[in-house]
Amino acid sequence: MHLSVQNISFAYGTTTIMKNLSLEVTDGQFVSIIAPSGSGKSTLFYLIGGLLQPQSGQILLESQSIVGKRGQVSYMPQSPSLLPWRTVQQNVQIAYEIRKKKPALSEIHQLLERAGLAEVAHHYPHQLSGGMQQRVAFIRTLAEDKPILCLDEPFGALDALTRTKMQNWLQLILKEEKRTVLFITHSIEEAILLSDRIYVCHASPLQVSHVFHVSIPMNERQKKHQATGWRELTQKIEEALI
Amino acid sequence: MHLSVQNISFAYGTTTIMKNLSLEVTDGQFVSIIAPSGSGKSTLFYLIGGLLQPQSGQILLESQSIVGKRGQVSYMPQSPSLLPWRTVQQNVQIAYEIRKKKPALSEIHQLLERAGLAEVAHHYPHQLSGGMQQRVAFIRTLAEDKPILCLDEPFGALDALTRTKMQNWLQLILKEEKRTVLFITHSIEEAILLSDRIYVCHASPLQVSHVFHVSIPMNERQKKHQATGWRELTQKIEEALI
Amino acid sequence: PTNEPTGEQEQTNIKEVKLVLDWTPNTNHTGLYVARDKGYFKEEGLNVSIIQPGEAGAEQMVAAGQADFGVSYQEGVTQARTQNVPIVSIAAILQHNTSGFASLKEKNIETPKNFEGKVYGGFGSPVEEQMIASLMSEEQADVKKVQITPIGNVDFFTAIKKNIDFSWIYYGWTGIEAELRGQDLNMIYLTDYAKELDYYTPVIISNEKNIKENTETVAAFMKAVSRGYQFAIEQPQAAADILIQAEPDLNGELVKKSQEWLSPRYQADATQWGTQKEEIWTNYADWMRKHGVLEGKFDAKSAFTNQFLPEGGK
Amino acid sequence: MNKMKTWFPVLITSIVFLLLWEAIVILFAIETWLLPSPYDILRETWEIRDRIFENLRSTFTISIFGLMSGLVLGVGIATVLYLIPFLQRIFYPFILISQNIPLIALAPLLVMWFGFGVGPKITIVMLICFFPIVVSTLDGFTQTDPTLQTYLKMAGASRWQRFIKLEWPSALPSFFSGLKLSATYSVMGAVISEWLGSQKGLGVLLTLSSKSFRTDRVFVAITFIVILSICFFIIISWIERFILHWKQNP
Amino acid sequence: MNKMKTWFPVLITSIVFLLLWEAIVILFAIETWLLPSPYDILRETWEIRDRIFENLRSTFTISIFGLMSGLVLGVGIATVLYLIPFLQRIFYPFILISQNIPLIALAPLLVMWFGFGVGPKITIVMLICFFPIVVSTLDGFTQTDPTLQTYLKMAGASRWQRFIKLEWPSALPSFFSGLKLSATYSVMGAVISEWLGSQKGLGVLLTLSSKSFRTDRVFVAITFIVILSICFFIIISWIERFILHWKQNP
Ligand SMILES: Nc1ncnc2c1ncn2[C@@H]1O[C@H](COP(=O)(O)OP(=O)(O)OP(=O)(O)O)[C@@H](O)[C@H]1O
Ligand SMILES: Nc1ncnc2c1ncn2[C@@H]1O[C@H](COP(=O)(O)OP(=O)(O)OP(=O)(O)O)[C@@H](O)[C@H]1O
Ligand SMILES: [Mg+2]
Ligand SMILES: [Mg+2]
Repeated sequence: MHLSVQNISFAYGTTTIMKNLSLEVTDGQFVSIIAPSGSGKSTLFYLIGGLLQPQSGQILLESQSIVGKRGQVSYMPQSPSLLPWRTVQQNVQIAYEIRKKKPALSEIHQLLERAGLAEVAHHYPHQLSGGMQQRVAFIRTLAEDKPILCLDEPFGALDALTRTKMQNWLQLILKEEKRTVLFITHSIEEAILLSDRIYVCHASPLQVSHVFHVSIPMNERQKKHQATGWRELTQKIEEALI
Repeated sequence: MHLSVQNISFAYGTTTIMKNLSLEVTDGQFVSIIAPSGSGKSTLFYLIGGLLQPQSGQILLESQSIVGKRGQVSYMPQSPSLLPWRTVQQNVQIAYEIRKKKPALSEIHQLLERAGLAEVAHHYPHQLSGGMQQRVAFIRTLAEDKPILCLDEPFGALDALTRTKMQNWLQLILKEEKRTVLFITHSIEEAILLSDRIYVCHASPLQVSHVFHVSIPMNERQKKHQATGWRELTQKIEEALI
Repeated sequence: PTNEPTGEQEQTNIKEVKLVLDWTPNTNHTGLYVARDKGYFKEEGLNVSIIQPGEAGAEQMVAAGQADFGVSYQEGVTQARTQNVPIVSIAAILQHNTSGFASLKEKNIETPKNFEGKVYGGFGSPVEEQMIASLMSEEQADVKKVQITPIGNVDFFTAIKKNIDFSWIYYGWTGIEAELRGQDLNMIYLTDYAKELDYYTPVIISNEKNIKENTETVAAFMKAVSRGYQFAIEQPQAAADILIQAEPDLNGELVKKSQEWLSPRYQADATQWGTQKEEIWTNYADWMRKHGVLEGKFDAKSAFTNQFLPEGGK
Repeated sequence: MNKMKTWFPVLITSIVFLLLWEAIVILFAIETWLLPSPYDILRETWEIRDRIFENLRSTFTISIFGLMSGLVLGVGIATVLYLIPFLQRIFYPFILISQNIPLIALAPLLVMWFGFGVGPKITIVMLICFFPIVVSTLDGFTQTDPTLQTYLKMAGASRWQRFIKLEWPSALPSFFSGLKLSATYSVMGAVISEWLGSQKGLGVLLTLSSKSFRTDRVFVAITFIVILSICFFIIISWIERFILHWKQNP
Repeated sequence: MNKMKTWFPVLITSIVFLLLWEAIVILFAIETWLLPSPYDILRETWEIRDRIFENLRSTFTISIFGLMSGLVLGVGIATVLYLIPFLQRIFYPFILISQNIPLIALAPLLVMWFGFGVGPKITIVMLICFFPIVVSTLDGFTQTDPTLQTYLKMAGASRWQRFIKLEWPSALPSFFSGLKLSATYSVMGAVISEWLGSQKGLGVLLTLSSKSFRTDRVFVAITFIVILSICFFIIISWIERFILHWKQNP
């Protein structure tokens, strides 16, 4: 699954958000985007997801234009966006319903289990903590089962421990199923931990300023600061951001 | 402003969330809480804020019980909770309106300016990015102007840069006005950077497992990993969490 | 499947007929109920259902053929015919107009002259003012000195409690109710002051097509109805009981007393119950036209017929 | 226990209200034909108890069928107009018109089309009932959370899926508020529809009693109209609470 | 430009509808007294144009004042009942009762209290109009986002502040849907109230015309009833759009 964003421009009314932005995500790659708050990251996802249309430029998935086409990518929104009248389990189910697939309950339960949500499977969203809601949204996105995943700050409200758990889990899934991921995060650490490539952008308009290839081997990354090259990369990215 | 939480217990229905939890925040201190997702941190704030009442135990502010008393602390919720029909500026204004204080427009503008929101002062929340909404919620809390601040993951959705900016700004304000802060975060780095004391808790029920005093001098902390003692403390907290 | 001839087979000869009333059932309708419940219609081979019309009167339904017969009043038929609504009056239920202007005894309104300076509670029809003017002009009184306040659907008794001095009622119903309540009324009958106001109210109507094409049915219907009213004339108490039986929600006391008052007035001085005179139709239409409450052409001859009365109304 | 807590104040207030009424009628010597006292009404109810039942049944039938068909029509129209905004622009005025045609003009036409049976009566109740449902449900659709819309759109949900899984559940609270209005109006609608020529029904009882100056019976009829209408309201509130149970705080 | 796009289809459809009507009346030779054609109605409107104006003004006055007082009453009752749930439990049944008392029973009492002036008529319209507002607004209050409630409570907002600054704005969309219903009913309410005795008004025109078989005039009256009612509806929709402008997507 090759995703190619080519020279897109977009404006809300008269406020230009992006101008000739280009990005590439090659098959099986994990690509992170780090950019200032309010720079247009979520907007970029809306464009890729077909919710909005760029004023100019192309968005190609496997060389096919997906401009204005919805349902091509699995998307996790920044705010959990759970349906308040559905329990946790039913909220995950909706991902199957949209594909008109009979949901295998065991499958859903396995997902819930892995995210530590088995106990609250029959709770309503308003009975969950912020972090739990985010986890539900995350597994719902996994359940959408599209070849490319667009994750908008998936681990934003999670504590360090749960976060590490979820990150490991994500890596595990990616190893098994080899999905392509476009990942928005504001944590440099998280970006290095998970990515093959990191786009650092600046705002107004949103524009890629630096691209970093993460060459630290996967099995070394767990060590974080102790891993060779970690600290240097962190510093470089921090500098790129300023 | 001395806040003392003494042996409180609380349950949602039959699910016990906390049992005999005790905490202390002494005057002018900055205290952080790190705990797993869904462990009851937000619930603790609801108890302190008087929204919920503990089944047993006491919550004292300057030796006065504030159990069930609202409006004693400045509170920033985990989700931005902005009124959708008010512009950014009007949303900040509400903090003054609740205190029945004529809001000084210049004061609001100064706050907005500092949070980088001056340009969107007349936008509605749905026109803001997630991070911007969080910033609005943050300055609204500052505008509430109570002696004690309860912040529930204030910088959760902010990019590293904006986050650093906001952190610095928060420190600045605290230096100027000397407010007492109870701070929920899931970032160990952020906790060390800002706190005098860090409570690490475990869940079911929420219970303080470790207390760390951060003795790194303020002016050294900007260096983060380079600061003496930083790395050791980080490691200790990480271990405490597991 | 073959339909076995059953005992009900012969009932196919029975003709279904619908009759729409002008108002809620009252003693004006007694003859109709008698004819139905004593089986007079059955004997003529008719099965009559009596329908209450509510707010939308009977005339249009009869004209449109939704109902075969209806109860109306002369003014209604006159107005309808000028608008080409093809209805025809086939019998006068009461020979004389029993309506008039009623007031409480203590108001001392004994002749139309006393209307001056009083408040009239009307239902908003332009005919009313002309009516009052007609009566008053007999005594050289000025209608301009009467204050007309519309009271709409508010009943007489409520109205006279609230600054209304006199109102237009049918004595046979509202007047009798006043008697029952022991409320003394002064009654000024229209017929006592203006002959042309002695119009037929109520009347039984049918539509032109029915009259032309179903002559037998109409004749059979009227035969039964005549018998019904004859019975009501002869045995007021029994007739009243039939009405009460049929419509138990009516005020039984009122029905009985009203029936007693009304029974002798069905036929009154006429040779036979139900006959109508052309001059009455012409006179009232002329009066209406003179007072500007009738537009369009009106032919009295075609507005009514006596042909369906037993012996043709002779 | 909780039930009793809910009903007790209503009961007390009702009793106080009735006593007050009785007292006022007695004290001011208000005549029965103007305003009968609760005792008069009760006694008269007992008097005509047999007939009330069949009148009640007749009105009940008309109102329940009218309400049901109004419900179906209302939801149908709201759905179509919401999903096809073009039709909404075109037909909204006509729906408004439907609420402004007085019975007096409608009656002859309805009788023309449906005769004197139960058909035109149910039609009238339906015409009264569908309107609040359409207006409320249409407004309810606009209450949909745009964040959730965004998610479902991005997930590739079809228009119909979004409608069924998101917009319709979002509109439910408003829909129920419309339905409660309709239910309240359905009984009065049935009473009014009985003016279209009817033998039985509370409307007939009402008119006959009123025209023959039996105010006590008028109030008996009203009492049963009110009871019927409150029953409808309560049942719908129950259904609402059952369906929107996720809204209840734990 | 945008305006034209909105109005054009309505215009076209209306014209098509009127033409169809005209055609049906001509083709089936339907007589005027049964169903007048649009042309008949237009001609008659011109004929009685002078009288229509004063009738219209009278009905307009009643309906606008009735709607206004219904609005005030409705909002007031909804507020009180929402803020004091105890009162809601007690008085909700009585509000339902108010919607089930037929004019026939109410008229004498109203006349006793207010005489024959414009008072009882405005009261009737008010009684019709306040109800949808109460039901919708009360349901609207329950639409308040609990997250926002949590914030305001924690911030120490008083009950009244929460009501004014949060619950009331949250209920506004529902309130408007109730108000639109009320506005639609207000004109018919005014027409009906004119049965309580009136010299002028579309209701008077309607009854008189109907009684004298001037079906064309009946339809003239209906036309103006409909126009008045649609005007109310449009104006309220404008106000709604103006007040809820933050809901519009940019
Ligand atoms: N209204 C409620 N009813 C029942 N259970 C609830 C309710 N609100 C919260 N809970 C439960 O209480 C627990 C604590 O919730 P809380 O929101 O306090 O967690 P938290 O520590 O703030 O988590 P996070 O860091 O993810 O925000 C969770 O397990 C949640 O499922
Ligand atoms: N509907 C809208 N109308 C007008 N402006 C909008 C709208 N939505 C977003 N914006 C503006 O577009 C810019 C980009 O928003 P976006 O949500 O894409 O930012 P983001 O990069 O995702 O930020 P964050 O990391 O804080 O979520 C912001 O400045 C915001 O104010
Ligand atoms: Mg974003
Ligand atoms: Mg929380």
